[in-house]
Amino acid sequence: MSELIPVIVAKYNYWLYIVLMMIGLYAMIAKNNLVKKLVGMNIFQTSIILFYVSIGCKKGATIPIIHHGIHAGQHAVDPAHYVNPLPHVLMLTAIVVSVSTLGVALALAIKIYNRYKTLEEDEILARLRAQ
Amino acid sequence: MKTVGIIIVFLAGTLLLYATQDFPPWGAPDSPASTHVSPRYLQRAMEETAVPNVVTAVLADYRGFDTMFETTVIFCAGIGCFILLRVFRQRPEDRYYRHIATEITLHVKGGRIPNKSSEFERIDALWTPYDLIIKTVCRILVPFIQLFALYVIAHGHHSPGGGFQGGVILGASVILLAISHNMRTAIDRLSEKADNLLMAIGVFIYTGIGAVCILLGAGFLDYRTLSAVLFVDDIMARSHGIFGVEIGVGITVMAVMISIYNNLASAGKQDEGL
Amino acid sequence: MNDHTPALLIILPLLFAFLVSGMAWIKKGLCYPLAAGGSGLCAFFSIRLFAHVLEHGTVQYSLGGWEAPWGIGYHVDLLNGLVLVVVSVLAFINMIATRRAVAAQFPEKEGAFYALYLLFIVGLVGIAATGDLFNLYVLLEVASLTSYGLIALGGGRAPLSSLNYLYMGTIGGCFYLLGVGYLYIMTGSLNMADVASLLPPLYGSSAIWVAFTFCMVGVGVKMAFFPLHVWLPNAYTYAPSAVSSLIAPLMTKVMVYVMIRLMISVFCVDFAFSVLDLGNAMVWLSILAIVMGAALALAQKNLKRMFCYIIVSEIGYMVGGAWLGNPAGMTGAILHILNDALMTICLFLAAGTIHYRINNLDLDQLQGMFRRMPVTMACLVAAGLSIIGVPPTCGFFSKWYLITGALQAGQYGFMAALLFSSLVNVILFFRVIEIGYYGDFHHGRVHGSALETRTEAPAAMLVPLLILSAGLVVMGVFTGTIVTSVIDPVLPAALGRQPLCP
Amino acid sequence: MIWQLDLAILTLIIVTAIAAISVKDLLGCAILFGAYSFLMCLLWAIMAAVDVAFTEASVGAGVSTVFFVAAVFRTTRRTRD
Repeated sequence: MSELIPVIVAKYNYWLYIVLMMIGLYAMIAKNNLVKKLVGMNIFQTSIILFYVSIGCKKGATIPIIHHGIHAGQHAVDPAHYVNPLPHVLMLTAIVVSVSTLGVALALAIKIYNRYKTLEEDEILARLRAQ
Repeated sequence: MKTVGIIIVFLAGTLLLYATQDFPPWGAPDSPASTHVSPRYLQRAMEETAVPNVVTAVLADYRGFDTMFETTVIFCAGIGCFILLRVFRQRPEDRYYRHIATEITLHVKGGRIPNKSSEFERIDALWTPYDLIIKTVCRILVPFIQLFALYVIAHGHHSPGGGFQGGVILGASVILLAISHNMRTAIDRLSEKADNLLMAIGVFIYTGIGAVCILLGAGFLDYRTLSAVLFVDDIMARSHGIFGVEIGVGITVMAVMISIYNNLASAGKQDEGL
Repeated sequence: MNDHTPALLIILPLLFAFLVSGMAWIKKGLCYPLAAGGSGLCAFFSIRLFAHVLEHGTVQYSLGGWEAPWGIGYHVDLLNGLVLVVVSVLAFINMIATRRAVAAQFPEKEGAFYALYLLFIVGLVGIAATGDLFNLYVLLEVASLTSYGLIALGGGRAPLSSLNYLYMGTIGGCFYLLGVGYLYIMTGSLNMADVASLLPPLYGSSAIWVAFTFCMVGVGVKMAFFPLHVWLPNAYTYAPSAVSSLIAPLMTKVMVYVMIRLMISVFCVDFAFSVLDLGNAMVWLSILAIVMGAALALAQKNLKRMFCYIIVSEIGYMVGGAWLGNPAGMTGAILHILNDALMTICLFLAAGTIHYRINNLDLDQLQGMFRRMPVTMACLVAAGLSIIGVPPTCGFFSKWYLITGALQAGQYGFMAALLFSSLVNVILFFRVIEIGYYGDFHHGRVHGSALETRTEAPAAMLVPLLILSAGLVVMGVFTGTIVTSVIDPVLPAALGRQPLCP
Repeated sequence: MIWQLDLAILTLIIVTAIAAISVKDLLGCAILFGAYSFLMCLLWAIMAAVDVAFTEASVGAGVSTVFFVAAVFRTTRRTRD
């Protein structure tokens, strides 16, 4: 038991992210309402973003804006003092991708609603079969 | 579908959880991610680009090519929503007008009363007696929001922020106007044509700055060569190049957010909104 | 290399896409010429780049002037070069061939349509050229987002199938992103070559094989590999014909290229075959894909839908070939990317041309088509013969390599599946020929003057179609040259010395 | 960062995520999603990812929620799951 605690402390973050991802993935696959699926999709994407952001974390480090100005002095920058900026950059892109996908998906959902007057997938399929 | 979902989620979750055993501990400063590529950004961004916010430096310079496509993705979404939803030819619909002096509502079927009329005011079908406070407060707030957005774009070198955040805030200010008044008020301020042109202009600025670098003899997006036209040294040229592309990003993001909102909220008619 | 061809290849269509979308609001008539110009320039530069690579070897291009692990680098070798040429040239030909159909279908939104079209090309070309794992994801999203929009433009069920594609595609994209995240947390790098050099000491780690699995599943969703193909038939069937003849040949093939690229230059062949020993499992999955694709194609009553299931089965060929783990199989897979793109665009263009005239693609509506549109049907049959694998056409040669690979690897099941699907293709296309030539025999032969008249499509649509059909035979003739000068040099040395299935 | 705070926010995020996908009203779902995004933004801010947090606050919690509400306004609030 005593060996387990450091493992848990070191990894519990990752486990919770994966739980969150799976909530989103489940909603995407199993939900019946098209907008609910979209919410699931966004949860899935944000939790992946969370995973990436946490890769960049360093214990005891500060935000990745270099201390500058006249009082900063000219000493070299120690990378251990600042968190890793690369995942942040990647995730800015991912957030933008997710909002773009959301926009197109909602446009499609409105188009579908205009045609079938419902957002439930099974009702739409039933209507299609009836035709 | 539920069982399939549970099976897939269970499988994927187990795999992902299983793999965490080989991860470096959370937040370890000596993990490969923190020691392999990123230290260079932290150590040299300041001297190579004169941008203290390393995220901005990496976003717009070291990995500027990614960011160009990120802006392109936004642009695709704007065009996609437009092409999917926008309807041009529409039947004349029922319109509602309000006589300003007497507050009587008229329901006009098919036809229309002249838009520019001092006695009548066009209202949405789902119009409710509006709240003066909301309208006034939003109208007062909008310029300040826009000012803040410009600050966010311009100050992205030194503090969190940049083209995306600023662009979204700029777009949100116009969306706020559309929500608090009505969509036609917002479209009067920024017409659909202007909005769509801005959408293209923003990314065009970004790609254009990259292309200018080629014309000046260096690689694509290599801002150093801009020093020849900006009359500054190489490092400041990078800094100014970053600023230029941030402006482009801001314009596109603003225009796309407004365009998507207008198309979604009016189901493509660009007439009556939320 | 001081030449900027690799960058121009991407940014010219990109700049033209923005110009087109702006021009839509200023002068509509200029949209098509601009779009054709952008696409043509892209094709021109990709051919030039390919010629350069053939002559001088691999091209590296650092964007923004930062060398590879810090900046984003383009890495173009013969394999990419080939895919680049296929994508840009086919997209250009398709744009010319479908001009009338687009003008008739979207009179008001032509500008936006062509902007999306060009951005789709940009996405695919970028995927093929990039040497950065995350850049690949972003470009993948550009290509996917544009294809969602383009597919949903069709009538009827198109928005619904496009939304389903969006859900599946996003799951695929997210899985790929997760895989890249797992790689990044273990190696700290995103550049393909850099990751490949950092990976060997980590081969034993579970995180790496989970990363591999997730990348493969993500790519598999996007390429519609059998159990993950559910989005494809609906999406491609209900898309407008100009769009399906653009997306169907290119999207899935480029994703197969991504799979091969990940296998040979990121994770390396050693990892995929020796460490994980996935070869057998993947080959069996692709056998399933081939057989199920062929069987489902038999059940279809719509021409385009039938072609969609043929694509599912062809994806099985390529994945199976790549995972056979010997040079012949890999050669067959790469050659089939090229050939299948050509065959599929021929099939879908012919279907689009028929659709342009009779507005219906149900099989029983095709009676007397040989009399009404002889040239189009001839091209359709030529493409069909190539899919079946009749010798002078290119389909035969890639199938030959695949079967040789299967025999060398001892995978007789894969060989049987290939032969089975060829047989099914024979049935499929002879059914089309039968209906088109003799009429549906259930209803007897049709003798209507309206049906007997020749209503061939306009020459602007026929000429590109004829060029492509001629290309099928030309490709077949030049197979030997392509294999020795293009494909052999890119095969990783590790494949050759692989002891396969002792 | 303080691990208790971190854990508390993570728990809240999971709660809002589950609530967002199980509430039987799409408008409520959109608002809960906004709450989820804000909590996420908070978490990123304490992880020192200020730029990402800023973007999420404006994009995820702001504009995405508006898009959801606009789409729900143009379609329906009804949902069966």
